[in-house]
Amino acid sequence: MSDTFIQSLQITALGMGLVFAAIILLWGLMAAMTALFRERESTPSPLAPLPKGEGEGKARAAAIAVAAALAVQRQSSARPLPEPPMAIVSAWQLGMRTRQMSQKGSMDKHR
Amino acid sequence: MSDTFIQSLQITALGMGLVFAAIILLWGLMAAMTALFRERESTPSPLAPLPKGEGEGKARAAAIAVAAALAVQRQSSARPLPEPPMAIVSAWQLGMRTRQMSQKGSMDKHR
Amino acid sequence: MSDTFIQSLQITALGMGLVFAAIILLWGLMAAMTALFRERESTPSPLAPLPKGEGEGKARAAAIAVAAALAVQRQSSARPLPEPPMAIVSAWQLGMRTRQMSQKGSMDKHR
Amino acid sequence: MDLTDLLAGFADFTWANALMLVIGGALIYLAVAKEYEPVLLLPIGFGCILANLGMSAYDEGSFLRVIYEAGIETELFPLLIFIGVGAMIDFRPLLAQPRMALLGAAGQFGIFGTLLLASALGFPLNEAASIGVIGAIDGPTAIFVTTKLAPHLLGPIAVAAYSYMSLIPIIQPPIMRLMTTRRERLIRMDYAPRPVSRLTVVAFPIVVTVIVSLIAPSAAPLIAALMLGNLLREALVVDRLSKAAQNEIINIATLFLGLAIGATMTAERFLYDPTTGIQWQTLMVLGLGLLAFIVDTVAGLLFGKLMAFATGGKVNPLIGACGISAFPMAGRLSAKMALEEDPDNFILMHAMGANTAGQLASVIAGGVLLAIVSGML
Amino acid sequence: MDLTDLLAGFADFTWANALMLVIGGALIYLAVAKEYEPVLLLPIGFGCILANLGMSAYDEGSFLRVIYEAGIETELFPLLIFIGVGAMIDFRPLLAQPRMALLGAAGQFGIFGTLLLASALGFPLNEAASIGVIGAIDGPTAIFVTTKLAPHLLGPIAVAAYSYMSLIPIIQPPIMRLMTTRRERLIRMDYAPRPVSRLTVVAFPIVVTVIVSLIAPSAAPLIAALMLGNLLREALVVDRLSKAAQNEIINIATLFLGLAIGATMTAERFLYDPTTGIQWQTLMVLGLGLLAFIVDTVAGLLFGKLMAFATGGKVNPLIGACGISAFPMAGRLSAKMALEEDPDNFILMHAMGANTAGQLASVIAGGVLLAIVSGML
Amino acid sequence: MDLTDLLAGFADFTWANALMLVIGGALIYLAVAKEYEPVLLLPIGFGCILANLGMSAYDEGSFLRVIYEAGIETELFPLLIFIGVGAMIDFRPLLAQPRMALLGAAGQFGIFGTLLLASALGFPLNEAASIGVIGAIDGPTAIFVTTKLAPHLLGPIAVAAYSYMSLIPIIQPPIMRLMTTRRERLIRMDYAPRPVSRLTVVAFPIVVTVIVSLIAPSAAPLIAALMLGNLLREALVVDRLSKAAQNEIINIATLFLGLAIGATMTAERFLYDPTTGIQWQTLMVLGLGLLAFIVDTVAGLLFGKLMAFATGGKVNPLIGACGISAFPMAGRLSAKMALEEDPDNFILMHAMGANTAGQLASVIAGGVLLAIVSGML
Ligand code: NA
Ligand code: NA
Ligand code: NA
Repeated sequence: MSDTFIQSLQITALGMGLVFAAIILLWGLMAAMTALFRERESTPSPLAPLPKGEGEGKARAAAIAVAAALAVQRQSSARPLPEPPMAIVSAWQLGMRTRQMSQKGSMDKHR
Repeated sequence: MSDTFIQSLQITALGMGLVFAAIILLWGLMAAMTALFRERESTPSPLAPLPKGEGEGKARAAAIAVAAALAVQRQSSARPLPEPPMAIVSAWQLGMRTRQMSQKGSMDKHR
Repeated sequence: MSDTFIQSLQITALGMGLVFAAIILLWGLMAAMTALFRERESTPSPLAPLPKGEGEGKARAAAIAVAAALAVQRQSSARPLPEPPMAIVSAWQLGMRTRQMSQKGSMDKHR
Repeated sequence: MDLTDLLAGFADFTWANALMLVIGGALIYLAVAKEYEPVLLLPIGFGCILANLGMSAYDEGSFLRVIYEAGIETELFPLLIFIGVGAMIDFRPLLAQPRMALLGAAGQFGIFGTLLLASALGFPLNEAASIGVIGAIDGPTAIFVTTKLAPHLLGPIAVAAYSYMSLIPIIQPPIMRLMTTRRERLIRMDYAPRPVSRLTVVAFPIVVTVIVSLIAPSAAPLIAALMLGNLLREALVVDRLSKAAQNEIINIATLFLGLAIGATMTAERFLYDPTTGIQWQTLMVLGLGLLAFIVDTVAGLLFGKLMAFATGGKVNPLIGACGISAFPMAGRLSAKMALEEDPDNFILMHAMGANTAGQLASVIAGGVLLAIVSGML
Repeated sequence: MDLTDLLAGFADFTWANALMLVIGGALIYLAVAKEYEPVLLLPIGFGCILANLGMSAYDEGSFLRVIYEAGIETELFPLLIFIGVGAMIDFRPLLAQPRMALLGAAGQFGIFGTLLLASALGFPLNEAASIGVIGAIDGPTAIFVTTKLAPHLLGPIAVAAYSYMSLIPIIQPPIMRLMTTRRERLIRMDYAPRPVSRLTVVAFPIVVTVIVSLIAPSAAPLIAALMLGNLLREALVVDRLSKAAQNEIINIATLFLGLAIGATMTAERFLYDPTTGIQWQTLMVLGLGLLAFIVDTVAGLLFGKLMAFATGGKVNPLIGACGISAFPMAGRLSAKMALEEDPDNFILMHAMGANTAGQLASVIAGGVLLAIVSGML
Repeated sequence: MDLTDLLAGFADFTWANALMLVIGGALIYLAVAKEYEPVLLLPIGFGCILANLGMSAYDEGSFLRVIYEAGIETELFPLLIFIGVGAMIDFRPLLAQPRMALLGAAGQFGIFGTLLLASALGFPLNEAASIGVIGAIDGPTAIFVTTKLAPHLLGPIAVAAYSYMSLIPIIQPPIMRLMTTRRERLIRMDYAPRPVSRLTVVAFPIVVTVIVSLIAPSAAPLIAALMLGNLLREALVVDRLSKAAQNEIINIATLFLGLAIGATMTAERFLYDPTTGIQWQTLMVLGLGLLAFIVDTVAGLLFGKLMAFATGGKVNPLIGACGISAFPMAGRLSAKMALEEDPDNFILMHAMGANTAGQLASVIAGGVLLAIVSGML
């Protein structure tokens, strides 16, 4: 077997090992984050836990989730419409900073 | 006469010759292409051949063509409105590829 | 006192002097421009002079001015909406040049 | 008077160049008529045509060379594209079901399987690795890694990566049917996601950037660009930057990336080198690339079956097929397959979770591969 | 303390610079008040002002020099503009009546006529050719060719090209009336276009790119950029790229192209060189440029009359005037003239055919000129 | 096999880097949760994180270094941002009440006051001047000047400039209450503006560019960019260029400016240099920057009181606080304060006049400072 092929074998072993290591680490981190950073204000998330039903009840539940998920994508592509570019521009210069001035009190709500 | 002027004369002769040569070649190619690549599906082209009428009949026909031509320009400037940037964005990521999946059957219609 | 600090003192004196000099020069220029370049066609400017009233009359007047000023910002952020990018694009290629052709007579109105 | 400039056009034009024009035209045909990743294959095809008309990335003073140096050699284009892609990805389905991440790792076997085969076929390590990275099934990653290891292969590798990507709906289904039993495809999955707070979605891209940059520094720029885009998206307060990333930036980068890559597809590098003869490697790259897609899918499905077995039939192996990345097409395809078997079986959210994990894992795998190989060369 | 930096501003400022500020202001006036190609003349005028305030394209470390090197010396700006212009042109009227192409060729005589006159007036070949290319009546082509042959003339040539372009509606009509009889202007033309399939409009830009690149390699980048834009437009499947070309790309390129060209208009190059005295050449360039427009129109009309004669009065000579390019203004003007003579005489489609042909022929002529002259220098 | 590349990530990572990640995260927190100039602080924060993961502006081959060289060293980014800002500013309130300009000059004392203090604290002149320019309370100006005088301080100075800018509503009110009597805050101002013709608003940016470029050539590029944007806005005939300046150009420049500046915030330069120890200067810069804001406000108010006295109580001193620039926040804040004292007292138009004057004066002061210091070094 050529040296290159042996090297490739080493690369494969080491590489897939590292990929799995990294992904498992990320898994742990994601689990930790979702556990630690609980939603404070209860915005109706499209991914809110669903009632444990049975059979077609579960199916309906899932159907809702799917609809919700697709809705997210639609919404994300719909978002820009209400506020045209220029509006955002001024928002940057005027709007946003003004909002700051007026909202310094209620700022914590961003947290 | 200066050398430069003589050179310019050569350039003019050669240049205009080449320009006409190239344009005539393109003329032939365009004629060939329009002849070879016939419209398969009959989309109502704004440039569809017009009925051979006489006198003001011809004028009316031409008037329609003009209107159609202007319409093309209007339409080309109107096109973006229906689909906002973001929509196209998702189209790239989601829409288009999904369309592919669902349309693999009817793909020939693109030809 | 360190040399740097002494230099800084010089810089401060010279610098603030130049800043005031430049600004006073600009003041004069602005006064001159507004005086020389009088509005020819009377477009209702949001900053048109207001009637000299008294007390709350003045307040109302000022209130109007503020409203007008804010209106300017709104309008400037609203402007893009009527004409979508592409429309302007053609405007560049077609519209604007065509306008030129048809408006050569009434061109002075641009002045 | 010397007219060499005038005749240059015909003088340098060979039959191989003519053939390359046909290939460029074919790529444009796939883009326009078949809608195979048109935003990339059309510029690549047109760039390929220009490359064989004296405007290649290797011709001194060619404007495509300027673009190539500005965006490919600096590696900016793939990164700019990733900023835009990151701004289009919603990681909530993955954050809600973190264990789906495992499937993303499994979907990268194709990279290394192809690397092994390529080196067995005699490709030097840098080329073998570049070919393997087609198995990342992620255009920018493949281009980024290839630019560093074997830039002369950019053309065939990019063409393979993007054309097969749009063939996913044709390549995957038969493999999925072959490798899973009807009972497996009928498995329904509990959908009980954890709630995902705004803090989580905002912190996620930052955490991922830090972790991955430390574990696989070579992947750092890619993951950083992807996560920057995602942060712009989830921050909500920089809408104008997020939109710029998803529109101006990605559009311009995509157009010029495609042109610049096409501009590397000169006849002598892609088809026939007067000194070394026919470039069989191009065909081999295309063949091995297809294999990479298949191995990815097979490995993903096997891992899915393993998870189904390990969980006592609580995981539908079909979602194993979306670990390959190819976001979001692979994810939707798996969900579609499940629906075909049972119109009441909705696994889209699980599929998208595995699919986004595949996107992350692809970048990590690409970076790991780049780091190891760079260390060995 | 040394304050030379402070006084530098006044120290280097000459009466000639002051005059250049007036000229820059005049260009801005033409742009704002007269709407002469404002998107170009305004940036050029402002760039001219900056050039004479120490920010010229020749001042070391000037930001306009950075832009000049990035976009003009690399020739990227005119090409980027052409990508956008190509995405705005509809070639169907030409494809439907291919013979209109001939008028496009005829409309280029002005280029060579001006070249002859300029060389007779003692301009060296590279300058004479650059002046002649004003007759292409196409900004990007003129700038592209001048950048390669006589970059020091960029200012006057660009100013001439763009200001006369917007004077077309004033320059052409008298010539058209003078050179055509009322009977000729009354000629009606059959409108029997061939149907144009989608395959044709998609293949057209590719075919043109290949042919022109082989015949006139020097024109290749220009025609390639123009046709790339047109392909993006007609492909229909890459709408986001087509829009980027018609908006972001062309807008940004136009703004910075204008600034960079204005930045070359320093007093000593445009007006008065302390060593060589007044720059009469600037005035001559402006004069010869105007001539180029006239010769183009005359030649086009003569060829129109020839076609009218050859076809036994089936061609209205007015459409000869749109072969000069200046798309789409010249085309609309001819149609307007015909309508004025006879409100029932619609020749717009023929005019637009000849006009788009003029656009192609202008690029080809520019490239041919560039090739021949480069071969001679 | 050599895996140094693989372990590089951890090898070079120090506790100081870790601390910088926290600082970067804090900046992102301020941007997202507190909306402190998010379009700038978010990219700066993310760039800071990348800088400490091996992607700094000083790491050879880092993509952020490419961006840094392309946009910061060339000074293009702050200028491009100014083109966009200029297109967003309406100078009519100032043109209608030119005397408001004086308040703009007064609002620049903070620059020099801080310079004095910094040099007293032992900072070398170039660093002291860069710190002082934070008092311009104008991001692009501060970045432009610092890039030329002390680029190694870009990070802390940009962070100070932008975070304090968004703290204006917290920093200024107490000072305003402290330094003005209730009676002064109750002063109503006649509102009798001169009419402003279109010719005036179009000529204004050109005139300002010429005057300022002659008086303070070092400020020329900044003022030219700002006024170019304003001209695009007021010309009305180049809407597409004006929109490009306010969208594509400023968005892309802002994103990459932020990233590039964050990329200079490496641990050894911002926090702890292994050879020289802790970088106390960073803290001092942040402290002096805050002081600059306060001195600006105090000086502005004092000058406002002077004008009130000089005019016999016809000027409300509150508008003195908007001379500091920080457009348009400071202007609105003053008007808000007056309204709080008396719901019938509208001074917004006067405030905006002083505020826009502050914007101009800030650029002029920055340029003057740069010129003098460059002359001394
Ligand atoms: Na993958
Ligand atoms: Na022409
Ligand atoms: Na200030």
